[in-house]
Amino acid sequence: MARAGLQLGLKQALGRVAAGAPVPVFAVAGQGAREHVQDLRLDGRLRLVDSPGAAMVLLIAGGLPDGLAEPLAHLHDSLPHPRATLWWPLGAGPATWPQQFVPTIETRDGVSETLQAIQRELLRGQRPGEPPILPDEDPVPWKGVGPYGQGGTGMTGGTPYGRPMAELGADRDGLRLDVLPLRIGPFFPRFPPGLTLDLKLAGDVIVDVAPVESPFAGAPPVGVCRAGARIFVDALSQPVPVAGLELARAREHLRWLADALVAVELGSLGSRVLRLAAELRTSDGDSIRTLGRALRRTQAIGWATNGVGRIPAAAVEGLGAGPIARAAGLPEDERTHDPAYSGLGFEPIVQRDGDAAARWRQRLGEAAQSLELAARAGDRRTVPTGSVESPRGRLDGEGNATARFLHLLPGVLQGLEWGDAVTTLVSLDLDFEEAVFAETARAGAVAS
Amino acid sequence: MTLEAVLVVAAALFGIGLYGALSQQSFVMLMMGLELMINGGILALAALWSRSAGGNPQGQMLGVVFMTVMAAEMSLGFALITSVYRVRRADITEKLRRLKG
Amino acid sequence: MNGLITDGVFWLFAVGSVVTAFRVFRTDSMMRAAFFLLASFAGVGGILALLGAEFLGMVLILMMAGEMLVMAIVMVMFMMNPAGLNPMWMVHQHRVAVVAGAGSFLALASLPFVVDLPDRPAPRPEEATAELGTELLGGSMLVFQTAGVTLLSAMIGAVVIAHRNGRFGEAEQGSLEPALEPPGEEKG
Amino acid sequence: MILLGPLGVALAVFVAAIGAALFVRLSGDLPRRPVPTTPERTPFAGGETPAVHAWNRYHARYYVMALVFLAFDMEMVFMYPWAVVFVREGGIAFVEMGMFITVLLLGVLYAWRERAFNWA
Amino acid sequence: MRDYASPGVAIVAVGAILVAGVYVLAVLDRLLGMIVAGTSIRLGALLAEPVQSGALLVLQERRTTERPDAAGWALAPALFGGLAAVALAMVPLDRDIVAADPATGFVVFSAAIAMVMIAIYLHGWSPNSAFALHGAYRYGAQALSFQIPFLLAMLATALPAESLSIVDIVDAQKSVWNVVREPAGLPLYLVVGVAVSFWGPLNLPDAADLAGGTVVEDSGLDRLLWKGARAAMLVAVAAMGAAVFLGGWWGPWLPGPAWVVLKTVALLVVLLASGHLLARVRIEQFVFVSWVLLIPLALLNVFVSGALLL
Repeated sequence: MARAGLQLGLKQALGRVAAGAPVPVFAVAGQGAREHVQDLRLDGRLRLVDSPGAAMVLLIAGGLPDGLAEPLAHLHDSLPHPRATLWWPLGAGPATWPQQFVPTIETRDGVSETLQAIQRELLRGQRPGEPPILPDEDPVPWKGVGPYGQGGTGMTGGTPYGRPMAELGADRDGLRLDVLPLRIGPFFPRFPPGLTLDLKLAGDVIVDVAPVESPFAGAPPVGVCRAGARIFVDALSQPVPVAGLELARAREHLRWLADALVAVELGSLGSRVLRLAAELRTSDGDSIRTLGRALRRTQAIGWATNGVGRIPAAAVEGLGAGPIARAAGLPEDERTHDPAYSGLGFEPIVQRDGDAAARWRQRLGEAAQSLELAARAGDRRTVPTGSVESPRGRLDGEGNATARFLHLLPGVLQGLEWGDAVTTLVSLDLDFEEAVFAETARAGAVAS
Repeated sequence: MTLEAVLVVAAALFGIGLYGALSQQSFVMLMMGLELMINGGILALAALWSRSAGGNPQGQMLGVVFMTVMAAEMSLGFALITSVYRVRRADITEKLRRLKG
Repeated sequence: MNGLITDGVFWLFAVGSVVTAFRVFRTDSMMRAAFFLLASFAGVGGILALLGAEFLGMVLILMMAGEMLVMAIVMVMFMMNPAGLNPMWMVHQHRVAVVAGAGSFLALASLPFVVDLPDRPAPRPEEATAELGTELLGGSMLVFQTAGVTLLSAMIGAVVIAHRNGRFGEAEQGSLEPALEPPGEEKG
Repeated sequence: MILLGPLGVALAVFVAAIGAALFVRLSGDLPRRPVPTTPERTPFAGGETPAVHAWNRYHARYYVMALVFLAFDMEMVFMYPWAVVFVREGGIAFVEMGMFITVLLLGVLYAWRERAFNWA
Repeated sequence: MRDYASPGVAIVAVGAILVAGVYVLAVLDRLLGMIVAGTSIRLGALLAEPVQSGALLVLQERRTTERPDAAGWALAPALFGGLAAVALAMVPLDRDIVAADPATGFVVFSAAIAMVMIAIYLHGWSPNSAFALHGAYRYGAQALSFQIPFLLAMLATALPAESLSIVDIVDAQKSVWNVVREPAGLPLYLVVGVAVSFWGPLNLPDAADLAGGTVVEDSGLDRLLWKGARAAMLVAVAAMGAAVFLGGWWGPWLPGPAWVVLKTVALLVVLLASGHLLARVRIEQFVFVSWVLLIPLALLNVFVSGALLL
């Protein structure tokens, strides 16, 4: 009795202390939520974590298509007890996953406070932790099968403990060892939202890779277009101010940089970049140039990216792959066709190497260039031609650069060590959301 | 902790090592047996050095040599295992014999 | 009292070392087998330190940590079912091996009781490391240099035997063997 | 503990630290909890479930380096006692160890030339 | 016979220093992160945060995976913590304040560092999870590469002391600190020190690109113990660096232990700052640089400092 009482007292005392801790949140960014989720990093009351095991609350932001309901349920069940879920709709329609787990809230400031309140209640026992969503079923029935009831047969056969073992496969090294099939995504924190890859790994080297069709693609939007991409989608059908467009471009590049910095273990610097992006003015060109020097000193543009994921110009020629193509030396840019830009003396910046470092340099250079253009643009407006140069490349009613680039991904990633593959993938700045809204915009234009 | 006790422990390690080296089919497990035999050897050596040889530094030297031999043996042994696996895809001794014969 | 504690620690190490040594051949998981062997070495290292060969004991643990890590890595590479998800039992001539193991144990264990070993304890174990150093540079200089050459040949031998010179190019170029025909421009 | 000396104290600290950590971990499991369901025990792969066990014959791409390490690491065993008597022995110690290390470095040089330190 | 404390005192003292060290490290790391991020610093929140987050982890339940190696999973953080404790126990606070000073203290410390790779490999292997497994193998490559430069960088400090005892090594620095005697020693030691406790640029096993690597499946106490042990190891590395390179207790005005603490914190700041100011290194590159650059450099350091002694 006394021991139980002591335990309870200890638990309560710890709960009171822990209630003030930054809430460990695993955030899932759906449509319309990328910037909002990113900005949560600047909030000291929260801590965005990389794996569900580290989290206490699962935050679902924006709209998620039906196809993601099952992975989401798996993710939910992977959180340790006591856990909770919060849905932050950001203008999206009704959710398709079990409603009882998901209280919703609307405003930006409300999120952190609600998350804190949830954590407090969980820790004080005022709110029950959520039970699992999925039924307790083995992927394959295995119990009682095999000589020891472990589900396997022989030494390597069967499905011991519910899963088979990896099988042998050919390798460049001539050693026929196991090839591990692995499907990663769609909520892997280093991947862009919506990307899932079917990988085959021999050791830590990628032998084969195939992108799984994104649940975003081909489906109607389930949320609102995210703020950073909206102006580029709008520019497809209507004239927009060049200054606003260029400022948005610089901001998008910086937001990409903030994510890329997390991937090379420079999260604190990433927060600084994020703040710069949020408060970006046309006069901030010097800040970006300073940032570029800082990145060289930290070796983010250096040993972390040099020579990684080289994409030759020939491979991406004519794809409209934007910064990827320009980093490889191709001066492809939709803006050169826009009369609004010709008066501004616009010349695309290009790099030579085509590796991840070149893409980092390219985006920094373009961000600075965009600010200059925005400063000079006055009240010029773009001329809608049915295609726009978005921060990721050519955007038109057919799709965006990501959609066109995706089939090249296997060739780029094959043979890379996993860390290099992630560095490469991050440096590509894929975006599945942009295309969805571009298609909608075209459909809207046709309808009207 | 008498000298005899230590030597009995060393003998036990050697015996287990010998058992492993003779009984295991897999190359790597076989090498573990060899390692254990050397382990027993080092122990016996140190016991004799400490209790019976008056702390002759050559005893320690011999211990170091044992370790060196072990390292060289492992290095070359693993290299051979890799090579055999690469060329013949054999990871157990029987396979090698069958391929040879 | 002190003798008792020393004896207790010794037997702890001794039993631990022998039991883990035996477990090496009685576990399904290769990773466990390698680390059982490491535990056995660590036990022996402890006994060595108790015997006054402090340096030898500690250095044994230091070296074996690295070697057993490599052992684990190689074992996981080349053993089927490395984690022992299914039961593993890969032995041959088992009876012979048991007899040989037990026989060698009995023979060796009876030796110290049969042979009359001189009783000459090491006088100054705390000087052991320095004595080893002097021996290394003096009396056993040739052994020392021979060890160097042995290690060199082991290194070169290992590289020659184990390495495959990039027949299919460097690590950063594609991981599959090249196709018979030259690759197309862009294949999905 | 007199005979065991400082190493005995180190051992005591080691055992105590391991014991404390294991105790803390076990006491955290003290309140009985429901057994986690299979989906709750899925290894993390970004929301998807793995098709096979992660344990596999892992192709450690640095195995040649590991073999070179096995042999080269041994040099430390010789260097420790050497360092103790270095000042006492003087020049002879310098020359002998210099020879020994030069010989070993040849091995590293060879391994470098054979690209043993790159991913296989 | 060498100096040592009674086991009870040693356990309590090392435990207390360990916990305090981990707390100071957590605060320092957060502070440096805030400075780099440019966030406004609130002292109260800064000091409370490690305790609060720790309590949170205590209250979270442990996760497990489908078919883990449960014993290995339990043992790995404990082993790591135990090794950090042993490593820390070797560091003297003053000539006669030391938990244990074996004649081979230097080798004991090295053996503890070498065993760390076993703990991390075990931790990554045990959950039967792909990301954790990759983390384990990365640390394998990392450890096999930094091991030799680490030992060599430290070894040079034993030459002037003519002993492998840490107290003797510090004692021999009365007139000149080893950082002056062998200029390449400390930078080398710091580089590999970061690698040992896989911090910042060399955080390869628990890296962000593996969503946490070996720690990906851990939650609750598992995570707390692992992070704690890793921080403790960094503290031990910094403390040992302060002892063997920066003259330990030697210094004017202040008492010896104060100097040890000051020097340790200074080294900690350098080690932690690297985590916020340097990008992650690629593993293949690290292996290559270790063997081709760091090992020859460390050997050169040993021989040059040896030649200067003669």
